[in-house]
Amino acid sequence: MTALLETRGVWQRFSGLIANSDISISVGRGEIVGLIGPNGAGKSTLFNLIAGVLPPTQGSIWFDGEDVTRLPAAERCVRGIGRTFQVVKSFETMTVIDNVIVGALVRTTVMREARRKAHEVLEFAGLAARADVMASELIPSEKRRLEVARALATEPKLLLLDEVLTGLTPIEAQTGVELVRRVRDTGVTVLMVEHVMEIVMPLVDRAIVLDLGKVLVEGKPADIVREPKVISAYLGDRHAVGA
Amino acid sequence: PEVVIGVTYPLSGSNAQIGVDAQHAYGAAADVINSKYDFDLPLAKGVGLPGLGGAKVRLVFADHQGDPQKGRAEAERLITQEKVCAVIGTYQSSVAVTVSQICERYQVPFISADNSSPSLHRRGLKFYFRPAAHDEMFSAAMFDFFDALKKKGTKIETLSLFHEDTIFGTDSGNAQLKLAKERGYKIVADIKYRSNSPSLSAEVQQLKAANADVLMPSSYTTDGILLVKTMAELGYKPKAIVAQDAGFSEKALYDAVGDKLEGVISRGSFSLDLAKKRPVVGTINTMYKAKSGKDFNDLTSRQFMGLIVMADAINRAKSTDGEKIRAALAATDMPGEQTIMPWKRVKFDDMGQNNDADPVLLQYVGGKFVTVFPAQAAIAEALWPMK
Amino acid sequence: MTAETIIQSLASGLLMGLLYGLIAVGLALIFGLMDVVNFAHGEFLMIAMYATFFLFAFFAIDPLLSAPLVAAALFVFGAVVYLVIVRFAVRAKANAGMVQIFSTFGLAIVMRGLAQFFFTPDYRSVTHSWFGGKTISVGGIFLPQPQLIGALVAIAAFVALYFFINRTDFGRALEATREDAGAVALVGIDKNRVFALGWGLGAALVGLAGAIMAMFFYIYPDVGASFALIAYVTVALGGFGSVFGAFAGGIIVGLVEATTALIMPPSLKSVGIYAVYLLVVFVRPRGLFGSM
Amino acid sequence: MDTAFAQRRRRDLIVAACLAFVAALVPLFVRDVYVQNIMVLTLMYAALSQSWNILSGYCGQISLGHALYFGLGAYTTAILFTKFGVLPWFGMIGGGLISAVIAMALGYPCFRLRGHYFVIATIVIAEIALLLIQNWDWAGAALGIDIPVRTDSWLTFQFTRSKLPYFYFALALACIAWFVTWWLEDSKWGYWWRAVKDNPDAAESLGVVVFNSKMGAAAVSAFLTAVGGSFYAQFVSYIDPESVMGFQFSLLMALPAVLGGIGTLWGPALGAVILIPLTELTRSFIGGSGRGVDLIVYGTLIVLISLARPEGLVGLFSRRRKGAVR
Amino acid sequence: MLSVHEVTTAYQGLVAISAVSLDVAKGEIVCVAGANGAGKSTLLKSIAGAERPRSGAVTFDGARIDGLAQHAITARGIAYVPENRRLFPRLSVRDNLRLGSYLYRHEADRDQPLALVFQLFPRLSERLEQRAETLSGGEQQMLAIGRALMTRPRLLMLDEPSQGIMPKLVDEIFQAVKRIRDAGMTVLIVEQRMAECLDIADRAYILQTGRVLMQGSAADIKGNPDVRKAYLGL
Ligand SMILES: Nc1ncnc2c1ncn2[C@@H]1O[C@H](COP(=O)(O)OP(=O)(O)OP(=O)(O)O)[C@@H](O)[C@H]1O
Ligand SMILES: Nc1ncnc2c1ncn2[C@@H]1O[C@H](COP(=O)(O)OP(=O)(O)OP(=O)(O)O)[C@@H](O)[C@H]1O
Ligand SMILES: [Mg+2]
Ligand SMILES: [Mg+2]
Repeated sequence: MTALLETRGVWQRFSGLIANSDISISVGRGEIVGLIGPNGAGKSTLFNLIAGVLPPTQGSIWFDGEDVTRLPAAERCVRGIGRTFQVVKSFETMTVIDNVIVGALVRTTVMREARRKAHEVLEFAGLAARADVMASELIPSEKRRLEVARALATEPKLLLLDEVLTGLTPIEAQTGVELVRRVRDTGVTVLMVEHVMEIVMPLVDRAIVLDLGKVLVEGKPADIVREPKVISAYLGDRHAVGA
Repeated sequence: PEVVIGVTYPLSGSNAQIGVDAQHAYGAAADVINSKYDFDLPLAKGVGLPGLGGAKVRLVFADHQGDPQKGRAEAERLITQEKVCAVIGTYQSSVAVTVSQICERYQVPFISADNSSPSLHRRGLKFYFRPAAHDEMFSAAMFDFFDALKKKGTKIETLSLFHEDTIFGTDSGNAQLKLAKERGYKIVADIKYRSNSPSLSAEVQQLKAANADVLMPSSYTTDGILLVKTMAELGYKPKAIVAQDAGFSEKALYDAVGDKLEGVISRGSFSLDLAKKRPVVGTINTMYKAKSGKDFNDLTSRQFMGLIVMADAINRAKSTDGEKIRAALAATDMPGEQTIMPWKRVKFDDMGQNNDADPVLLQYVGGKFVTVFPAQAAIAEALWPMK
Repeated sequence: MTAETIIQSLASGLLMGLLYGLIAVGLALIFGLMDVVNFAHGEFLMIAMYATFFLFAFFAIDPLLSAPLVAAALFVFGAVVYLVIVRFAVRAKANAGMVQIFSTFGLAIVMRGLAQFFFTPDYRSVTHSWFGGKTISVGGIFLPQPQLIGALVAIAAFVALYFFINRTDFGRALEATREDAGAVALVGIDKNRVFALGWGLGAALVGLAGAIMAMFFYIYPDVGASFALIAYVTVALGGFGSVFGAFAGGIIVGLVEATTALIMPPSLKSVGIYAVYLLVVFVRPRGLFGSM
Repeated sequence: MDTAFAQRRRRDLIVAACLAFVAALVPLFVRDVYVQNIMVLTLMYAALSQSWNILSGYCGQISLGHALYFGLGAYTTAILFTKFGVLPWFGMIGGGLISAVIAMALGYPCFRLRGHYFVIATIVIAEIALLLIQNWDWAGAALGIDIPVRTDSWLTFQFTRSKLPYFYFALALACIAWFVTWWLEDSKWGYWWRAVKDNPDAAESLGVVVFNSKMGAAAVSAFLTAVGGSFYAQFVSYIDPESVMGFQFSLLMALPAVLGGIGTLWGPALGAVILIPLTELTRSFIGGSGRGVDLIVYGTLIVLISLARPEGLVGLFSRRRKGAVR
Repeated sequence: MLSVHEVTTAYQGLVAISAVSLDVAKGEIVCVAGANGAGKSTLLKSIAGAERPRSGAVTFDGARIDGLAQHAITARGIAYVPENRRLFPRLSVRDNLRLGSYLYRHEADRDQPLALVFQLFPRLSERLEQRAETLSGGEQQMLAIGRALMTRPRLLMLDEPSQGIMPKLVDEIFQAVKRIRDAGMTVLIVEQRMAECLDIADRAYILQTGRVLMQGSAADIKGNPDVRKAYLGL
């Protein structure tokens, strides 16, 4: 079976700056893959290319056996790519439930159905109690959860999570990890960016490390953290010892 | 008892000054009617309207802001709420269209005191009356004047038209275009400009390039001021200017640029010179000036007469019934001597137009207007070219 | 159409363009740099013209001399308008843009009403100023002196504003306040002070424009309306956030207006300006030099 | 499930029906045509503002050039009737369709623009249209079009003195505009529009085709606005470019929605009910002085309302929905 | 130096912190921890003047500062780095830093903190002309702290400075905090990474649903078995 997502030799340039250079990665169905790497390595940029915010300067993106490089973002969402934004983008003048309904409307135009789905997703994401609150009143960590809920409501095959578990206490992070696992268990493939090793290590099946826009290494998390290149570029000494 | 007459003008917005001046003019007319004066004007001698037992005329003013819809609503309010028995207005021709329509619907006579668009009286309205001239008559007077000058050997061959893109400007431009063609004058520039433009330099330049024998502007005060200033700035000194009134009869224009307008000729319905032949004109002008600080001009004199004509008809109708007043208006035959205008008389044709409202041409000389045409009203020869 | 006509047109267009620039420079600060809508810009111009007129009529101060006085008066006025009205409009959480538009639109109506109330709707003109009505002729091309002075003042105003914005702490604070009005308090900046000063300054520039305009334009309560839309288009054409853009925008507007009048009926000359604006933003959605 | 929400929508509908019913009875008691005239205008502005609200309030594309669509509706109807004898009802539909098509054609380049650039583009486009019509002799140019008065009939939609037919038509129009909004509010389009307004990037990532959403909103909004314009032409029976396409008019269409509550269901109606009578009454009863007092009063009120209630007057009515209390 | 006395703050009627008291002595690093929504950010906002407390008192150097405008509190010497950093996105790094010293007119007053910033975060000195919005997450955090230091504060308040920062830099930032204290400033820090934070802190507070649950020396807190279980996940 082919991979669910594949990037083939993808480049992204921003007037002089190369944010992604020749990135070829693949994500198999049902995997949880971690995308890690230093600040500014190009992780969010790669997410943007996969989700269709920008067309890559060069290279192609394949999803579910199909070349989606030229498809606009909305169309990719319909195909099954759901994403969150690192800098959260909630619909501030709408309630939490309405935010999620927007997502659910990709799959149905029956409002009753969309509303039901939205409730279900909020329940799943642990935001049910805040359903009727304006999105602008959420605290940052709740807003990130709303991002996830919204993306889940689109019933994605692939979910791109950009630092949604930051700013949580270790205990809360634990619940977050559980949430991601449950998402995967519903058959969704997950590609996630996270800087907190305590979350990445136990959660991901495989990790891809980007540095300076290139793939540095990829492999099992336990192996990655021992990699000297990763330690010097990303983890720093303390984690090297710790791991 | 009183007779209530509705008067609607722009009392706010860019033409508010017109409305304010009109209030004084109508006020003066109402005063002449309601108090006892020894003038040879209809209704001046007694108090109020004798036909209605000395009832006094009361005016109700309404602001239409130059908006046809508002004019319509105000006319309706005047008729239904203020119970006016007649309406007078409106300055802007577009507003006159809707106001006259409403009056027609309610069978209330309407006097179009100072609207000069020729299309207004041609709509087959029964309750529409215009004692004064319209633009075709005015323009015809100008061309009569040119013809007369030509006979005396003055060279007038080419004309430049300069008119704004409103009803007034368009109608005036069309009338002049038509007359020029009929009488064999060549139009070398026909410039339609946007009213209240921030700049007229491009327009003036084209006028300058055309350099016609006569420049014929149809502009309101604001554009008039800007036009004259811009002409001076761009070194354009036309041989003669014959203006379609409006801004060119406004004091503000001459206050601003009078020195550059020595010798300008404007058509008009009114001339203070008439005071020499008919002293009452001077007396009434003094009355008006006491209130407004200004001399009667082309607009305010027509407004004054509008109310006199209307009151006269109501008086003769002996009733405030619309249909009766209409009949009385239709039967009006007021000799020119009983007006403050150089008119032959006031007598309406079946479309409600007074065709005997002879226009005059006035020339601005030494800070004053002097009547130069037609011959029977003229007190001086026209200075041609204009200095 | 002779060469002279064309040159004269372009020369007049250029002068007019600089004048539009002068009228727009205050707006370039308030609307362009501070990103606050001021629908009463034309009315600011109107009161500046009245102020000039009255200084001339009662104290016989020539507009050129009264320009600094008018600018100072307008500075106070602008700051007060910010503190009394606009401060609350920018604070609105929902629909801040519309609240700004309509609160300043309301202000514009009030100002017109007040002008009518106190000054009457009469048309006024400054009749005998030093330069009013004078004109220079260079090889058959006429350049009116008031507009020439306006052009010089415009250039000076733009240069001054440019340096003020780019070279001073206040300029930086202004930009920062626009970027994130809530965050400037983190570095100890009082956003109301900065914006009040910005409004004062913007209004002062309008004051200069009004004093120059009064030399050759008529004055009445609605006079601002003739210039307001052109000023907005000028700022947007040049691009929000760029002082130079507004300057270039003014010149382009003036030249386009003059050329349109050469090839189309003059009553359509603003169509040329508007069409150029649309063309520019369709190709460059941030105007010619805009950063926002 | 979620009965509170369903209840609220049902309540809105019932309240609207009751208000419409009561409104329909009012002219039976208020015979004064001047007051009836104000009521007609109020309803017309409510409908117009409601239409404007769809594009600018819900979808967030602030248009200050809606006079264009209003004018198109008015002109289409008037030209078809006076030049071709086509009944105004067809002109109404035709004008609506033409406006919708033009709105989409203009939307094509304009919806790429953001913020003030967009707003100014809408102003400028309406202004261009105004100037073109002003100079278009066939369409009456500045002279406008005077719709000849014939006998009273629903067929030609002309009534000499009675305001009632106009009143009921305007009421129907306001109700339709309200109902369309109500209906769209809880539909895919309604959600898409609000999402596009709040954050187009996020909307796009959730499968919302931002461009099409804007186009849809523009088409509906332009159609309804043009029907309003068509009504106006019949009601006033005279149109000229300045009075149906002027910039002031675009502002007046937006004003009720802004004061009442932009992007809300009840805002435009509430704004119109307060603002229009106020405008008319200030002009009629203090405008006669010629001293601008009406402007001062009117302007001051606009400033005060927009500053005191930036979220609109509907804020006075809706109780804040509280989040879960900790 | 800073004393928060029974402060209660609410958002539209919703109480976020109630009767919270906290003291910070000169030269200390004090850490505030707690679960999501416990009210940590609200506490810092209430001190900084970004939210106005409903009741209670905040005194700084013996003077009441609650009720002062936020910029005035900054001018008194309290610098606050909020959770979302609030840089001026389209201004350059240089301008962001310069704005930090807006309150100072003399170049000398600006050079001294600038030297400290460059010494702590040498990377900023390499990126002076870059627009703040194009910096990577970590660099933005450095800039936010740097900008706060430019106000020459006596008290620096940091809200979750480690958020979104790669592991290697997290350590650097904590080390920087320590050096900032060593340079003579007092630090109040809100952190989720309690373990790392307690390593450098002198004292700590734990908030729970808007109230102070626990307070004490960093070592005590770290050793507390409840804390280890509930907050450190050990
Ligand atoms: N729109 C843009 N224009 C210019 N440069 C950009 C743009 N977007 C990103 N960059 C640059 O591209 C590089 C990669 O950015 P990206 O956001 O992908 O990093 P990241 O790996 O997600 O980092 P972090 O972990 O801090 O979020 C950075 O140097 C950033 O400044
Ligand atoms: N702008 C706001 N409007 C309404 N309620 C708010 C707002 N900001 C915070 N709250 C509420 O106040 C409470 C405390 O929020 P606060 O941001 O102080 O928590 P926190 O401890 O900083 O959480 P986190 O660790 O997620 O940053 C929360 O219940 C939150 O819902
Ligand atoms: Mg990132
Ligand atoms: Mg927080």
